[in-house]
Parts: sequence; C-alpha cells; structure tokens
Amino acid sequence: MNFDPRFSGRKFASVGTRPVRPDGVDKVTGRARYGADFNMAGQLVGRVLRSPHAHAIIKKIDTSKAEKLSGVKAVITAKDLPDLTDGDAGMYDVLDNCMARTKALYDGHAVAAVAAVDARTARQALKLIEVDYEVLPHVTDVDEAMQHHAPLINEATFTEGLEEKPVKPSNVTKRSQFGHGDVHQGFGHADHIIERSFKTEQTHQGYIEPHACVASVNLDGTAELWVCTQGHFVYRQHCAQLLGLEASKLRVTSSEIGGGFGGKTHVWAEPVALALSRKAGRPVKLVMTRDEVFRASGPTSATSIDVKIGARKDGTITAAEATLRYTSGPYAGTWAEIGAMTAFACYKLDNVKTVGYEVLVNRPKTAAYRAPSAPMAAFAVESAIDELAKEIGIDPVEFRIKNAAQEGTRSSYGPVYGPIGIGPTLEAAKNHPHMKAPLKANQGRGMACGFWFNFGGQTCVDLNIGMDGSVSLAVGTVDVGGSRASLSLVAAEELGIDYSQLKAIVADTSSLGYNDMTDGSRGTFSSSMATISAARNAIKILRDRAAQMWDVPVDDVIWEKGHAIAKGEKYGNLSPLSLKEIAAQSGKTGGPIAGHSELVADGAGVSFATHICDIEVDPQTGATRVIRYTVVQDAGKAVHPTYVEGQYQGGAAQGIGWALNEEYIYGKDGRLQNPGFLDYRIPVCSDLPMIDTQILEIPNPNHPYGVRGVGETSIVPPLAAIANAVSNAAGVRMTHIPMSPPRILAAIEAERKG
Amino acid sequence: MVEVTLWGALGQLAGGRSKVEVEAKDIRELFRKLAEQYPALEPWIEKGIAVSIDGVIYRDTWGKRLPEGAEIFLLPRLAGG
Amino acid sequence: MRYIRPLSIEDAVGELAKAVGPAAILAGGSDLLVRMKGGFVEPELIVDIKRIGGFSDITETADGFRIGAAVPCAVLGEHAALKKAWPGVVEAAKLIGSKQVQGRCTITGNLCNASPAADSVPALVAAGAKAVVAGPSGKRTIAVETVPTGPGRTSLAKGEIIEAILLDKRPAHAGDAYLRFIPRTEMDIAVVSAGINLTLDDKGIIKTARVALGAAAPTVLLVEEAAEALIGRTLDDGTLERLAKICSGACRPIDDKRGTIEFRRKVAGVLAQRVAATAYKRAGGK
Amino acid sequence: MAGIAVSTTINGDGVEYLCQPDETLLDVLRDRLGLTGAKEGCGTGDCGACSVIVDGRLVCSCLVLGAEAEGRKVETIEGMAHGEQLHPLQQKFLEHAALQCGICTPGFLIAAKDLLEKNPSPTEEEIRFGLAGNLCRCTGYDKIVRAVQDAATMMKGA
Repeated sequence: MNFDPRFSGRKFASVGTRPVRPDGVDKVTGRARYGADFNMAGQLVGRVLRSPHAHAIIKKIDTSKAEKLSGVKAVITAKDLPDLTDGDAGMYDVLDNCMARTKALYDGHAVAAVAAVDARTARQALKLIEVDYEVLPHVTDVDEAMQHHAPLINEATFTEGLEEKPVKPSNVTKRSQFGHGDVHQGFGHADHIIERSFKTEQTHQGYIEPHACVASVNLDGTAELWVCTQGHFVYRQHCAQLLGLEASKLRVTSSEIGGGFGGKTHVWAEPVALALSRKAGRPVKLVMTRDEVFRASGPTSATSIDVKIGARKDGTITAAEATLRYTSGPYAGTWAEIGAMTAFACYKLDNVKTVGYEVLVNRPKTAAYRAPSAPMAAFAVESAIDELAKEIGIDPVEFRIKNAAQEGTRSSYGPVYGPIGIGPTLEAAKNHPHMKAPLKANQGRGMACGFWFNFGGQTCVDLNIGMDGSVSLAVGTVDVGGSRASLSLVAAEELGIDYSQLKAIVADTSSLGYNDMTDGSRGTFSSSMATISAARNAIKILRDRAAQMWDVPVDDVIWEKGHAIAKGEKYGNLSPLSLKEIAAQSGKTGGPIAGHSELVADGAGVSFATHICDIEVDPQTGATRVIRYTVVQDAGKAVHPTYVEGQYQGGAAQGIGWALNEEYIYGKDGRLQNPGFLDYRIPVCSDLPMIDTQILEIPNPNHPYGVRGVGETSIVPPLAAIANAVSNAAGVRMTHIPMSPPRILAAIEAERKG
Repeated sequence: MVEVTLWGALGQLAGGRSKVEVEAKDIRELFRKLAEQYPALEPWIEKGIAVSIDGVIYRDTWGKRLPEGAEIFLLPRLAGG
Repeated sequence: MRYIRPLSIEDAVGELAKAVGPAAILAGGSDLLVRMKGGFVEPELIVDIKRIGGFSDITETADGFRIGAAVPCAVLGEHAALKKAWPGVVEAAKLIGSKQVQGRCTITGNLCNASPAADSVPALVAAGAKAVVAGPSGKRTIAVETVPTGPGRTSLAKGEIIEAILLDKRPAHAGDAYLRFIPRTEMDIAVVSAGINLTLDDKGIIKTARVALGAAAPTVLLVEEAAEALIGRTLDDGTLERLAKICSGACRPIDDKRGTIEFRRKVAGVLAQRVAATAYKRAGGK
Repeated sequence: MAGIAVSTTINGDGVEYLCQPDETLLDVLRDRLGLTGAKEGCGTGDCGACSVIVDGRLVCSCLVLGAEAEGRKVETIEGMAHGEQLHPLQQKFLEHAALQCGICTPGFLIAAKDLLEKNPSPTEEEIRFGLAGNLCRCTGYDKIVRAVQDAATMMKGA
C-alpha cells in the first residue's frame, strides 16, 4: 500500500503528551508475566551442564547414569541438536554456542542438558553426567589473542579482508577499513598530534531478568515457546531452523521482558529447551541462573584501540586515524567493524581512516549491547579529542563545535549526512547551566559526544476497531521500555481519538506478520510508522462506512479529529459521525473495521548526543563520585517524552557503570571470577545523582512525525565523558576502562612519582 | 548509470576499486549486476548488505529506486542492541 | 536434608553434636543460603537458632551488652543505648549488604562465616568483643579474634554454637569507628577496612587503643604496633602518618577481583587515619 | 523427602503449605503459591527483585527458607494495593514512569514501602541509600527516586 513516510510538520494533539503506559498497572501490582512467570501443565525443569574449562576438546560425554536417575525425563547433548544449518556459518555458530559440539570454547559453554521432574533432581542429574575433557591452552585477552603464538580457537580461521589471503590461520577473523582522504598528508598539515592507546574491559548488559523460557513440542510437529526476548519472530526463525520445525507451526509468545539491551537478540537456551521437550515429550521450563547469565550469555567486546588525531593551531582537525581490536568471543563477529564505522562519526574530516580487527577469544559469544561497539570507540576518540583541545589551548566544547559534522558532511563511514543533531547538541551543552556551575576541590568536569546509526526494518501492525469504538493495536516489536504507550499515542493521533480508547499489545508470532527485533533503536521508529500506516488504512474504511451510513460518495467524506465529516455545503445538515458511531454500525456496513500495515521502515535518522558530567575523585583512594550528569540528545520527535528521558537516563547510567566499575574478570585458568551482581558491580541507587536530560527535536525527514530512534545513543558518550572528568579532577589521563579505584589510584601514584 | 562506493573490504573483492559504475534502476538490479560484474561480492550480498542512498540507509528494500546522480554507498549490515 | 528449629540451646547443641553428615547453623542465612544455592554446601542438617530463648535479644547488663546470636544487624541500629556506646560496631554491622540483608544477617554469622572481608569483625575486634560459646562440654567465653582461623574456617568444635557476643560497658572518653573501602557506595564486600577503638584521658591523650584491619590478611588483623603508636599521644599529623605507615606495613593482602596488593596496602593506611580521627572525635578528643 | 508443613500468613490471609528444607521462601511463593510478583534476579540477595516484608522486616525472599515462614506475617507485592485502590507508591511509579521493563518494580515498591513506613520524610540521600539493595538496569534510578519523593509527600498529606 502506498504510504508516504516523509515528515509533514503537523501539529500534535496526543504525540508529545505523557500518559500512563497501558501495561503499567500489571507491572506495579506484580501481575505482569515475565519469562519465568509462566507454567504449563506437566512441565519439567530443564538445566544445563556447562564447561568449567575455557578451552577443551570434548572427548566423550557419558549420560547413562543421569538417564537412570529416577525423575529424569530427558538428557541431551549436541547429538540431539543435529546440524541443520545448511552451510549458514552464522547459524552454525549459534547452534554450537547453544550446545558445544566438539570443543568447549569458554567457561560456561553448554555441553549437555537435562529435563527432570523438579529442580533438585535436575541438579543431581547434572552431577551424574561424565564429560571427558582434554584441556587446551586458552586465551582471553584481545591483544594476546592477536599474537602469533596465541592458542588458536578455530584452526580454520584465516583473516578475511586482507589484500592477500593469509597462509596461516589466526584468531583474527576479519579486517575492515573505512575512511576517505589521505591521513598521511593530513597529519603533515597538523601542528599538534595526539596519539594514544586505550583498553576497555568486557561488560554485560546486566538485565535483571535472567533468560527464561517454557518450551512445548508436540508429537504432530507443532510447538509453542514462551520466552523473554527482544524479537520473538527472529527466535521463531532460529529455533525452527535449528530444530527442523516449520516456522508457522512454532508459535512463539514474547513474555514481558525484564531488560535486554541487546542481550536478548539471539537464542541461547531456547533451542535446548525445545530439544529437551521434544525428547521428553513434555513441556520444559528452562531458566538461567544469574551465574549462567554472566558466564554464558551476553557480553560486549573487550577492546584495545589506538587513536591518532592531528589539528592545526586554529583548531581544525586535519587527520584522524584509529585501529580498533574487538573480541567477539569464540565465534566470528562484526563488532570492530561497527566500532570502526562509528569512531569518528561526529566529526567533519577531510582525512580519516579506521581499521577494525575481529578477534576470537575464549570468552562467551559477544552479543549486541546498546549501540554495540560505539561506546568503546567513542571513549578512545573523545579522550584524544579532549587532550588535543587542551594541547592546542581551545575549550573542548568549542573545539568539537568547530569540527562537528553537519548536513552535507561526508561521514567517516561513507555516506553524506542529511539534517543531523551533533551541532545543536553541542550548542545546547555549551549553553547549559551545568557548564558554568562551580566545581569544588578534587572535582572535574568532562564532556563527550556520541553517535549511533539507528535502524528501521520489517514491521507489521494490526489495528482493530471494536463495535464499541475502542481500538486494539497489535504490534510485533517487543516493548522493552514503554513503546506500547508511545504507539498508542501515535494511533490516537492518527485516528483523532483519546489515548484511553486504545489498548496496545505485543502479538505472538501466529497472530501477526513477521517483525524484526527490537534492536538498533528501531522499536518506536519502525512500529510508529506501521501504526500510522495501519491507522490511515483504517480511516479509509471508516470514511467508506460513514459514506454508506450517509449514502454519499466516499470522496466527499474526510476524517478530522476522530470524526467523519461530509465535506461541502450540500451536506450542511449532516452532523459529523464519530468513530464510535461508525463502529457501532459496522456489522451492517461491511463487517469489522481494521487497519493493517506491513512495511520495511527505512530512513531511520542517525542520532547524536552530548553528555556533561562532574566527577569527584578521592586522591588518597582513587574512589570516584558522580556529582552531576547531563544528557543532551536529539530525539527527532519525542512521542512520549517521559520514556525518551528514561532512555537517556538509563543509557547514561549503564555507561557510568561501564566507565567506573563493571568488568569481566578472568583468572589465569580462564574462568570467570565474578559471575554475580556482588562483584560485577552495576550502579546502585546511591551511586548516582539525578540525571538531567534535554531533549532536542531535529525532525527526521524520513518519518511522518520526524521520529528518530532514541534508545541507544545515550550509552555512547559516558565512558569518555567520565574519563575526561576524572582526568580533569585527578590530573591523570585514564586510558583503561573501567576506571576502578585501584586503576585511578595507581595512575595518581605513578603521576606523583613522575 | 549510477556510481556506487564500496567500503574497504568490499572494494578489495571488486579488484581494489572503491567506486564502481553500474547500470541499475533499483536496489535489486544493483545487487544482481554487482554480483554479475564482481562474483566475489556475491556471498557478501547474500549475507546481507545495506545501501545508503543520499545518506539514508536501506536494509531490505529491493524495490527502492536509485535516482539519477544519487550518492550510493554500500555498507555492512549492522547489529544493534 | 533436615530442617529443625530447636527451642533450647541444649537441643541445638545436642542435634549438632550427633549430626552424621555436614550440619549448618541458620541464623540470618545470608551466607548459608547463598552457598547452598551455588552448590558449595549441601548440609544434611540445618539448625535454625532463631527461636532459641534469648538468641534474638539485645540485653544491657551491668558489664555491658549481650547481643544474641540471631539478632539481625538492622536491630543493632535500632538499639539506642548500644548505638551510643559502640557506634563503630553498629555502623560496621549496618554496612553489611543491603537493607534487605540487614534484616536477616547477624554479627555472629558474620564472624562465623570467617570471611577475611567481614565488615563487623574488625569493629568487634577493635572493641574487644567476646563470644559466648556453648557446646557439648559446656560454655566458654573467648575473644572474637580467636574465632576465625582462616578463610571459611573457625576454631569452633563440632557441636559448638556461639550464643551471644559481649561488649563491655563504656568508660568516659571512649569512642570507636569503622570504615571500609568499596568501589560502589553500597552492596560491595570490603576491599580493605579498619576498625579503631580509643579511650582518652581528660586532656585528650590516648590511653588505650585497639586497631584492627579487615581484608588485609587471611584473618582479621589486630595491629598491636599501631595501637602502641597511638597510646600516649593525641592525633597530631605525625601520629597519623605513623599510624598509616604501620597499618600499610602490617597488611598481608592478596591480589584478587576486588583489589590489588598495592591498593589494599595504601588504602589500609588511609582508612586507619580516617577511622582514628572519627573514633578520637567520638571519644571527645579535639 | 517428606515436606515440612508450614502455617503462615501472607498478605493477611492464613496459608498452609508443604515445602522441602532447601526451598526458599521465594521458591514457595512463586512455584507453590503462584505469587510470581516477587522475581528471582540473582538468588543471592544482590538484586532485591524478590523483596518481601516478613514480620515488619524487609528481606530478600531468596535468602529465607520457606520453612522459616512458620508463624510469620509475610507481605508481598500482591498485597500492596487495597482492592481497586493502588498504594500511593504504585500510583506515583506509574505517573513518573519509574519503570521501563518493570522486572525490578515489585521489589522497589516493597522496599520503598518499608522505607516510608520507617521514615516518612526521607531526604534524597536517604531514599538512595534506602533503596541501594534494589538493582534497576533501565531507569538510572532518577524517576524511581522522584516517584518515592512524590509518594512520601502524598502520604503525608493523606
């Protein structure tokens, strides 16, 4: 159907207001059902046996004793998940990650699973499974993994993207490169050059809800899966492919999701639960423990990044270069590539070059984490930018404003930008009272910018009008942070009705067409576009029905403020028909009234943010305190401003945790030492100040309301903003994230000693 | 005829060219012709790549027309959180 | 696995003494249940001591305070007289875990868990607290620092239970304090910690001192040399500097996920100075 | 193994159940009694998502054995609203959008209820430290703290 996505600059009645979310009451009364809150009759408890070794050949698995234990209904290994991936290397990696086939590739890698009548029996059964491992040398550090003598994680890995195919295998799966101009020449024109190396440790999305699902495979080849996921349609495809099921016979229902941030974008335990259910002939509930969540799901890349930036005395950047090495776990990824694309995206550069290396290590398979790969690159670049400004003697905000990308700038990753918000966020930051607030002793202020692409993608929406005039909206993008509220606002806006007349739900995979996942900040952008389209389709029908009721030509009927209006003087005596009045007669005028939409939402506008923060450093202990934090970000159009603020604040808080304390700590044995919330230290309430937000609205020309994605960009600047603030507070440049107290104190002591 | 800019890794597969000229009216034709002219690109196109037309990124829209004189960039497909 | 809830100390001791497999004492459960969940312990017998008479009470006696083994740390903070007399002990107890954990955890459990990083232990050691131990062969009273003998190990014999912790009555011009270093503001285990208890004379000269460090060695450290450096002095800069140096030197820490050797050494000294200043002020020193 | 018979009070109602000695109160609430409002985020007392109040004390139900509830009074999120009337904290959490994914919300509400019962006029700092045992990964806590402040004001006025 023809749908014009162009920005129209209309005035809004509903969009931009802040009503209570439709799923709110369920969530404050404990009634909302998350992954682990659902049960099926006769369900078994599934549990997974995981490798205690970072790298080991699985020589033999003996499950016979476990199978004999009373109450055990199924035991599975990789044999029960045969390879049906048909040459799809990416899916094969997903399969191998779900259940190790020949080698355990990280501490926590699944090697077998059981389904039993209760948790205690399942735990006992795991202890009875005998796995014969041949332990291999392992490597967890990104730089060490690139060394020639490093243990090889996959002997068939030959680096892609090199001019000549390498003769020897290595742990580098791919090299990628972006940029334009001639950096060599550019550096020749520079009066000042900063060159630095940075490291960031691996972090986890840290969602509070562990992965959980209930799987039920029937004898007739149909199956059901209840699961917490960011994309139930994608889970359906993956599970169907890995289990050999027909996609349409696998009905996947997305539960309420207790946080994902990218970590619930691909399958982990779901194919295992389905395989257990198939073998046991009963439903199986599989819930990860927190320890399993850390050891075997999630994390983002650990990185090592070199940055070189040169500028003239007047503050014009002449060249910028970065080499980025990102871990992808034991399977190939494209994380360094994304880092290389985003690194210099905020700036207008004549000469820029970025090179990315994807590095295999014995750590869990890297998953997306909110603007994946961008925060680490921004940390390195924005730290160097700050240092360069200082060396030239220009204010860091002015320096960034002078070099900021704008409409028409060729981005460092290639395309030329349309209208963008980096300049405005910088100007807003410059004029923010925060910038002028006084600082006390041992306090420092830092700022940094961030960029994220934002996605669109496949989207399907159903809008049904009940005979009482109430409207149900069924969407297929999982609601991770309030999108049912924003989409209801959009539908109310289009239909011209009150928000309270609508109820939005997330439909299961059998009730709606395919939807991409809620990732890449696409949820509200894409689904609002489909909602607008569905509403407009419904309005066409409403007009037609009104025309029937009046017995006038449909072309004479327009839709305004929730009413059909017969246009023209000859209809002067026809009073407008409300949606409710038209709906009441729908049974007689052609049946139910609905609007449907399926589309690929393209043109997600890129997003920029600038953050300011004040940090106090205790020079005797290296302890830090966040004193004040301000987020300025372009939303295009904030549909539900409160939830937009929430995204800004949440991303900032995650970035603060990453910057200061969160990290995966591996022992010399390659085992994760802190797989719990006690020692994987995400920020607690008393760690943070209020997080101020300023929403800018620079309309996205490719969305009817000007909406851009808002979910991810807010995690990009904090690492650098805090590093710059710490540097200003303590007088030392921090190049290793997280800036934990021992690292800060060591840096201060080193500086003291000279 | 449109001029298409390839990102680093893709350029190497197209014989070291960073820009190639293709006679194509839409994304589908662009992909087909690129695969014909540069067979090494085919597996990448199969895996999925994004096309930037005048700065707007398209991922799955074969039918999107390529306006005369538009700036066309091929980009890797991205993952998000 | 068996769960019992004895009503008398005799029953509890009797059950523990005759237990065949591993047995565990349950007071607040904030360590035991975590270890059970992780599969690190599988007790055959769990003895819940919360309903034993007197175990959940704080009593003020002629000699001082008797804190029952099952008194949650939160309750310590609600006892005005105890808080006034031993603010350092109470603040240490109130630092363990979260509000939720404080509603359950006990200082006796903290002591018996024998973690080098236990928050309340350095404060109790500095305070000269004693533990009343009941066992098959009767009762004995011992200094708290003799309870932990290494990470996760105690000097308690099979069948023995600590029934209460005793704290002395306070003389005039006395004060104690406790500080720990953690990366966050709450919810962490101490990276290193210090508890100090001082009494002063009328002129503000330190008469007695006890200095204890936590997470600085396999068990809590009572640093006698640090106490000697304080006694007979006021808290002038020189004394504080010496205190820090001695405390840093006394540490025998390890590198682990929570901190480095260098960091713990340095910060032990810094904390000792800060704690001494607070304790001194609380004792009326100026 | 024979179960332990437990007789307790949950949200004002007398409840009897059988449980195993190693079952936590959280397991009992969720798996035996169908009260899934308390969530298991960690099982080790580090996240507060399973917070309940036992005899007036805020605790993590994952660190309490089911058997220990004998003769106690347990309050869970399911008992927070009275009939159709939401508790002021529930109302303010909705108005301030103090939840995004909502998984931590029941625990925060219970902890905030306990906090305001003990300290009806907390400062921002007291709220932050009072709620430090509850992890939220979505909101950055800003809107949660504001909702609690607003609820405190509302409750004082009532």
